[in-house]
Amino acid sequence: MAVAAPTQTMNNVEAVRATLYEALKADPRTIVLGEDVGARGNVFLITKGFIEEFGPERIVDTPLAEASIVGIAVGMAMEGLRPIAEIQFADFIYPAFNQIVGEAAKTRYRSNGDYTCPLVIRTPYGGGVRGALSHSVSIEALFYHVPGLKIVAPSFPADIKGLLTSAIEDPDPVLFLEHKRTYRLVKGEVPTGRYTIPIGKADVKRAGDQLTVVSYGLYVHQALDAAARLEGDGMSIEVIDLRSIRPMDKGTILESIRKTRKLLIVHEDNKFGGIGAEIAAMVAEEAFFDLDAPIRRLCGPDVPAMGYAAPLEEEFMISTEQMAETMRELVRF
Amino acid sequence: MAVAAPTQTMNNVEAVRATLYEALKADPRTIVLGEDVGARGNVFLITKGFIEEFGPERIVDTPLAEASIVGIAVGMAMEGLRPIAEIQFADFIYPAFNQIVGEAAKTRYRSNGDYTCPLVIRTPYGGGVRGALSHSVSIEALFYHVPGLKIVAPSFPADIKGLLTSAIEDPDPVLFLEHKRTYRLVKGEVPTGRYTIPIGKADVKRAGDQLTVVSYGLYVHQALDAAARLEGDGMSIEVIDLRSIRPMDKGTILESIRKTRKLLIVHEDNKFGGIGAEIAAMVAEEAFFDLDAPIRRLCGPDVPAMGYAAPLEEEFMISTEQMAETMRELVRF
Amino acid sequence: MAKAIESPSFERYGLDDDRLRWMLRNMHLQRTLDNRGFQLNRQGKIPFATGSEGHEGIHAGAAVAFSRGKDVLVPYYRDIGLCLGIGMDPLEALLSMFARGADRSGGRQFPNHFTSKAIGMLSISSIIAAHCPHAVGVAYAMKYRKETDRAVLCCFGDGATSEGEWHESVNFAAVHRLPIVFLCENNEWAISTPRERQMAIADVVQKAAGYGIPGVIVEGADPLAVYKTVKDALDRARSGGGPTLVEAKCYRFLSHTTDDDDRTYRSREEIEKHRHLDPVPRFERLLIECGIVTDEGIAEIKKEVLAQVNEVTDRAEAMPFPAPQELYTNVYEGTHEPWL
Amino acid sequence: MAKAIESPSFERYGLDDDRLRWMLRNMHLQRTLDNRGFQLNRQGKIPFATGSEGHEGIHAGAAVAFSRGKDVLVPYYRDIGLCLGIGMDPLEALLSMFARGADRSGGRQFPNHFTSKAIGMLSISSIIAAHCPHAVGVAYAMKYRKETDRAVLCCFGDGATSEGEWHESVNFAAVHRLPIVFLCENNEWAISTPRERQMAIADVVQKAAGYGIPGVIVEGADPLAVYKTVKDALDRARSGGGPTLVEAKCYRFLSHTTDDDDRTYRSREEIEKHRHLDPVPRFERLLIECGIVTDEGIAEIKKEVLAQVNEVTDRAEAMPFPAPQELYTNVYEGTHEPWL
Ligand SMILES: Cc1ncc(C[n+]2csc(CCOP(=O)(O)OP(=O)(O)O)c2C)c(N)n1
Ligand SMILES: Cc1ncc(C[n+]2csc(CCOP(=O)(O)OP(=O)(O)O)c2C)c(N)n1
Ligand SMILES: [Mg+2]
Ligand SMILES: [Mg+2]
Repeated sequence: MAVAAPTQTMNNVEAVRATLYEALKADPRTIVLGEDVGARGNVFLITKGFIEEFGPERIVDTPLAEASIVGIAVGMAMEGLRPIAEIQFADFIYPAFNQIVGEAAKTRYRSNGDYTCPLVIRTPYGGGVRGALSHSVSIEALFYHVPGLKIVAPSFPADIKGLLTSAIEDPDPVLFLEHKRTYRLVKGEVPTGRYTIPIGKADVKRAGDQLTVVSYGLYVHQALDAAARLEGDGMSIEVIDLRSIRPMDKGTILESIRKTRKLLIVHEDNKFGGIGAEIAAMVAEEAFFDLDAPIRRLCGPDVPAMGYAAPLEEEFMISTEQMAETMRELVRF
Repeated sequence: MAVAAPTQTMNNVEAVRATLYEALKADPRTIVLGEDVGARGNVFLITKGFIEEFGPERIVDTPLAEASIVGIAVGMAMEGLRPIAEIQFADFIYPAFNQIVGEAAKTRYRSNGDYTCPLVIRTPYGGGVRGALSHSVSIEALFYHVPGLKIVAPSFPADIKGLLTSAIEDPDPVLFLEHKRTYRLVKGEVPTGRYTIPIGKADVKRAGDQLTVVSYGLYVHQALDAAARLEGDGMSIEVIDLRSIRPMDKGTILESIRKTRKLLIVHEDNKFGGIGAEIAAMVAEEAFFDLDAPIRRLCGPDVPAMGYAAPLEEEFMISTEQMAETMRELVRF
Repeated sequence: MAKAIESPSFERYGLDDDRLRWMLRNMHLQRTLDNRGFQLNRQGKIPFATGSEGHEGIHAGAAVAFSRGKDVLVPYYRDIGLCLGIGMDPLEALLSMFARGADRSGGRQFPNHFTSKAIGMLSISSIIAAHCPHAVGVAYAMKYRKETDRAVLCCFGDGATSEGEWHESVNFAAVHRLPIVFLCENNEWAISTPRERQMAIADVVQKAAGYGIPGVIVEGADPLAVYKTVKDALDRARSGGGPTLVEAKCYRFLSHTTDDDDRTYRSREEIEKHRHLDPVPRFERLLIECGIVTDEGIAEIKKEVLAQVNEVTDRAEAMPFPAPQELYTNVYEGTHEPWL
Repeated sequence: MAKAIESPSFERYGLDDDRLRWMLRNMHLQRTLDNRGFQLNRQGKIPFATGSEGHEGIHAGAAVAFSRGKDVLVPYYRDIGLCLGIGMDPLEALLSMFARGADRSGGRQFPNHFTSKAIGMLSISSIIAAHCPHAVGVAYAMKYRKETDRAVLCCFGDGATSEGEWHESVNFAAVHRLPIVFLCENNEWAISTPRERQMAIADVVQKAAGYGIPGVIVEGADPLAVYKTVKDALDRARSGGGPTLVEAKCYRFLSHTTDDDDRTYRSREEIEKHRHLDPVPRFERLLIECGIVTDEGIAEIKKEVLAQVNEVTDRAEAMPFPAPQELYTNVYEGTHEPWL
């Protein structure tokens, strides 16, 4: 990552917005399409003003039909454009599943490289915003099993910019996940000018030697808070922000585990069959004798979704206290 | 499992067929719907003759539209029927993803039990039949993360009958996976008369004490062959047929591991994020100190699908020799 | 556009005065509840609300056409008036807004995603058009069981007709001539997307031709016309005539939801231009002109409705949230652990 | 139904004699290749084949309307004649049947799932209608780049029009007036499902009304009429007139594929009743009557086509399968391991 000063302070919405803006400026092949991305400027105002500047041919308000949003973007990509499709909320991506899994992810493969599909699908996911059953889901585990797709889920403004730039320039389809709770909550320094962060590289956001915590999305921020609290108790915890979910960064995880000899995986998505399952399985296969404790997963409960009522949402979400408590247990194990 | 003599020899197609037939006979609320299930009797002839006996109102040839096949079945189920929807090949289930994951699996939850969705979705999956990119896929890992769904994948005729009966009587949606390569390949004794096998119970198909092999589908049969071969070399291998993928049977797996102290998971589906990931993760969390070797997964390669050409398909599929070889390595570990 | 009403000889399609007053009351109840939602949201008491101002005529008319205890409603998320009109207690609307434990979804669903098997009202998700195939499945069950006194009323917006699942649903219902009425509440907008970017046709009913079913346009601001049109379509459905696509023209006067700000995409003038389509004053005028209510009568209705809404607001607010443990119930019948 | 042809003053729409003979040859080539596929399957040399007998007129006509090097074809899996007609080498058809490594998909795809970026022919999956949005995306790119000499030809069957993705595709193309022609090859069947269980309309073109685009029916057994209709639609598309839905009526004379047995769901009589729709003898008769070919000329074409098909069969058969390691290539650009 070639990060040069100077930087600018931004929140996550601004980071997405600035990156899209620069991509649109830089390359006329870039097209943004989705529901309400035009005059409305996206429901989170990420593309606000874009239609005025780039015109309705490049900032395309689509009909209400997700399968075609992705499917048409696939066709654009096959024909040489660089579409950035938006699914308004990740919960609405299910109707586009066929186009993502059956088509975008298989275009290069089935044509043996004759056609490619350089496509980005952006979508806000995750809870903590009172989004109830259909505006809160995590979707990464429904897609990370799919060869041909890439998935990134950065949650710091600088990572968002670097990874979204990489995603847009990637020659293959990338699912770009934005945790909506972090949109305005998380602020940080973002280098000005164009730079990329390679897809597939995790980032050690905090170094430590007693426990490795692997997370992504909103929970990275809470995990960092929890680790900071435990520092006071003399505990040294390493926090890895996965950032990329497919491909995932084996090296960074294994290197950390060989140092800390303990692993905790934390994610908001349901536990059963979630991302943590693959991480734990990989570690159980490749670093079995490096571990001094069972691999723990602290994840969302295995229920269909968080409810609208505050107590239901709170019960679903993992608190920083819970994270700290589990970390403490593991350090002491 | 209350299995009473006498029995009848059947292959897997016949077991599905016989079970559907009995369900249709027993309960007028039962409806079979899907593409070409009527006069054609399904592309594998599973429902051959049903339309003549039960009429086109109960054996419904639908238009070519998978989302609605499942979605309409959801509505039927909410209104008190017992629909058994068919997706002609598992590869065509992607367009129905929204109705399965977003709707069927959440009906009971979102209405807090006011409405339920007793629905079976049957579909043939898997390779080894020269089905190429779009008639060979495994789909279980795209669904097993979803709370509210149940998934079964039996591969012996007697298990098919017992589990399909359970699925049809289940008050919740069940995805019923039939490995198409086993359809005519696998024969076995099936008890006559109605019986059920509980969803969520694995079955030890072969007892052994040096290695636990967990598998399902076509590969259970190969794993059994491999284990039989290794018996000659004095190796004692336990083979567990998962049969149910959600819920999965922790007790049977852990009990076996505590005896054998080694685990090999074998499945046809891609490795990354497959069913084996969750099994390995569960074991790494709950039976860490019972293991004497790293948990191994022997799975399909992480490519979008097997190709049409025989060498591509063969390269994708795991041979019985490969299984035996991996078992041998683990026993000797 | 609406027919001019000049004398008491208006077409009431056999509805008696009480029924007409009931309809007006339903429209006021809906509007008052909507206002209450926006108000509670502004007060920070609830995180979210949806308004249906402009849709009241459709809801009141369709509700009267609906046969209680027989028909099944598969509502859209904007159908609060219709849900109330077929028998839902106004308290339910507030329980849903406040996400209380006594809400029928246990405080799980977003506001306006009602359910009640008891009154024949299906539970829907927020996924646009995903409820349409369910409606078709219900209609299939009715036809299969030869329940010829029943039909399904399936509602959705103009935007929803772009979804593939909508298309598949209507097609299947048409092929099987199912007892179902597809009621499109065309309010010209789907959040910020106007009709002309949603479809290349002037009227949603033009889509009916592709399915081989009749399509009828009705002025949504006229609850009586809506009643007649939906009733005819339901009757036709019940008597084996198959589905009908009814397009009720209306206008969405408020922002999409409390999370939306429609000033970003449409002018105040455009909204005012449509003000004559507001069904509430129109229906009031009609009933006054026909001597069915008086100004005082209307004031009385409003007062009474407000009192009722106040009362249910207070009652709902006083009720407890669901317990956190409720998160884990009703995943399946019985246990829900994926590892048994 | 087809117009009667009585004199040489038939409508040839400016196509010269060579072109007409080329069209006939294309139709024979297609049929001979189809037969070869079924034959190889019976011989146990290939596991699977698809036939398009009955579709040849559509393919020959549409192929001539297609502008090579400009237009893009998004074919259906039954479009072997059309793919050949726009420039695909017949060897490719055999490489695909034999799943040889030199096949453009590297032996990955099922037969008849051709691809060639070089000649403007998109790679499709076997998932019915999933290619339709891709076609729309390509048309969008053309319009966006103001390439007014280009258009997209998107083909599919009658069954495909039931899929939600088909609906969404046509709707989007209509809203944006994209340069695309939707060509439905209506052969009355979708595997065993006849038209009347697929849709409640007599003609697929009735669906055009719902999208606000023109719909035209053409007799698929008449390659000249198909040429004219598809050419007009493509010209209209290129000149900014937006999409057209063309319905070419035809009949599927063979089983769906070699895996199917149509005797389970339709009678031999029903097939024979449609025999007059066989485009090959019809077009032969026409060209003979018009003095464009002779019986001997046709025999010559057949002989020549057979020789060519024999030659490519032998060549393809002699070529090697892909190496097993080819399974792992072209998953992504560069490495494909999910764990880096
Ligand atoms: C599948 C899906 N896509 C997008 C959304 C977001 N969304 C909610 S309402 C809406 C507009 C619906 O428009 P219309 O059907 O016309 O109904 P109206 O809101 O105008 O009553 C959109 C895009 C959603 N809920 N589901
Ligand atoms: C999504 C999907 N569903 C089902 C199938 C199985 N299938 C293959 S071809 C076919 C019938 C297609 O009918 P039509 O579109 O009329 O084309 P035709 O075969 O008649 O040329 C079906 C059902 C499929 N390939 N994809
Ligand atoms: Mg609307
Ligand atoms: Mg057809």
